[in-house]
Amino acid sequence: MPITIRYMAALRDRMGKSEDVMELPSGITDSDALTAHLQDLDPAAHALAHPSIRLILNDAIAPRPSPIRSGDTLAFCPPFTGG
Amino acid sequence: MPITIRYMAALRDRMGKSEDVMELPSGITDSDALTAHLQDLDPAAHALAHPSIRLILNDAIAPRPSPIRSGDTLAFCPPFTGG
Amino acid sequence: MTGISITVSHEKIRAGALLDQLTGADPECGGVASFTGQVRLEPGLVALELEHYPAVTENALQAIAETATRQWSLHQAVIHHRVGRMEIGETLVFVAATAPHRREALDAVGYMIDLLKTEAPFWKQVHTKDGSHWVEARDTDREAANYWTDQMTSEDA
Amino acid sequence: MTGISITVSHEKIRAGALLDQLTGADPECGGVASFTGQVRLEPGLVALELEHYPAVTENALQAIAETATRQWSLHQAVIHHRVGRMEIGETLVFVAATAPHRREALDAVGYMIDLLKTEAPFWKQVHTKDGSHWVEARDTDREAANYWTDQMTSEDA
Repeated sequence: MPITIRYMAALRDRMGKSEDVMELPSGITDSDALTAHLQDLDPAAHALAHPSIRLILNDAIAPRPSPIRSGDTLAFCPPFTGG
Repeated sequence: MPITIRYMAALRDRMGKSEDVMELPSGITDSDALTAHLQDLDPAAHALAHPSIRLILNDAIAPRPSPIRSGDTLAFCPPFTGG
Repeated sequence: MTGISITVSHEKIRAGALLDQLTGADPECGGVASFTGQVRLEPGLVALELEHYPAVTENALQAIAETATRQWSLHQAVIHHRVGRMEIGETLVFVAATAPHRREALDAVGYMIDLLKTEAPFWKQVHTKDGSHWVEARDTDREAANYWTDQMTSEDA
Repeated sequence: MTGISITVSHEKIRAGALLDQLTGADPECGGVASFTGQVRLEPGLVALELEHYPAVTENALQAIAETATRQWSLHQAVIHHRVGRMEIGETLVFVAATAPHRREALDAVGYMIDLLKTEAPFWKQVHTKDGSHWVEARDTDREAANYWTDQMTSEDA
């Protein structure tokens, strides 16, 4: 099963895409490891590692790092600016 | 010229009237002296001397004691309870 | 664009309509805060009756709104107070403030409602089936008003 | 009678109508507080565009309203947030609370508006004549949210 990675708001502009769908590489079991892997693929992904970035994992706000597995949807979120 | 004395809200019930119009007795120059004079006329007026009672003098909230003279309108007010 | 609107009236207060007059009216204002006070159900209560002191009450409300406007840089301040007889659930008072930022608008509304309870000449009478009595002033209301005046005094110092 | 109403929608927010749904509806509530946030004029701003994360945003707002309801014994809590594109002066968010007493209602509204700014997934984009940019989170908003959470933590301790 693939993992779906979403880039929200300013991170979507930074990454130049709203979503990646990929097979979860073996040995990657949490969001920090995935973030490092994404940086290997594309240097622009270093923005995902910024301490202000928050995670939404399968429709819930999740701490960093969070465990991930195949089938998950993980969204990288810039700080919220509603209201 | 007479002085007009108003009794507001609960003080109106206490005094059994809403207003007194009288000549200002000679020698009475402030609201404290007037309050003492009113107590001589009617013991119920001791309620006017309670520290919580506030004054409205000629359409403005006034400190206690306030100087008074003939022609004034002085209202004795229980604590305010609006809102 | 700044303004103060003070109304003391026997007419029913239409809180939503008053709020709508403030929203969207001023492009420099990010926030509109409001407080609507209504007659609460209490044991035996049939109606409330509010008495005021014409002109003096309006002037006192104006002074409260002016202080709030200065203190929190308001664009609009509204105090609308009903007098006369009103039933449970009816609106007794509507207070609102518009300001560039939310904290100023909310604090100004808190200040205005707290101050008008102790510093504007209104008197509240409770009518029950068995008779009527005047509402007594509450220590908590005086403390709420003192909170603001103490704070302003210490800021001035 | 308690309830929480959460709405995230592209539709225009009618603040006055929402307020009127809360006033007079509950005889045990003495007070209704509200905050209406609107798009403020800023240099070059043509429109704001709000993005959210469906379901997650609504759940976050629900959690904020539930915490406020517990903390301040609210009867009703309402958060109505608009998304999509909106022009200067249009209402972005409406927050309201009803409670037996005024201080609870006002504090709850302050809490809800402060928390939703940093704890609910919304992102704000500014459109100008010359292009668009994402609004950056402000330290003052984080501090405002922290004020409440620190206070609640110390009360729990």
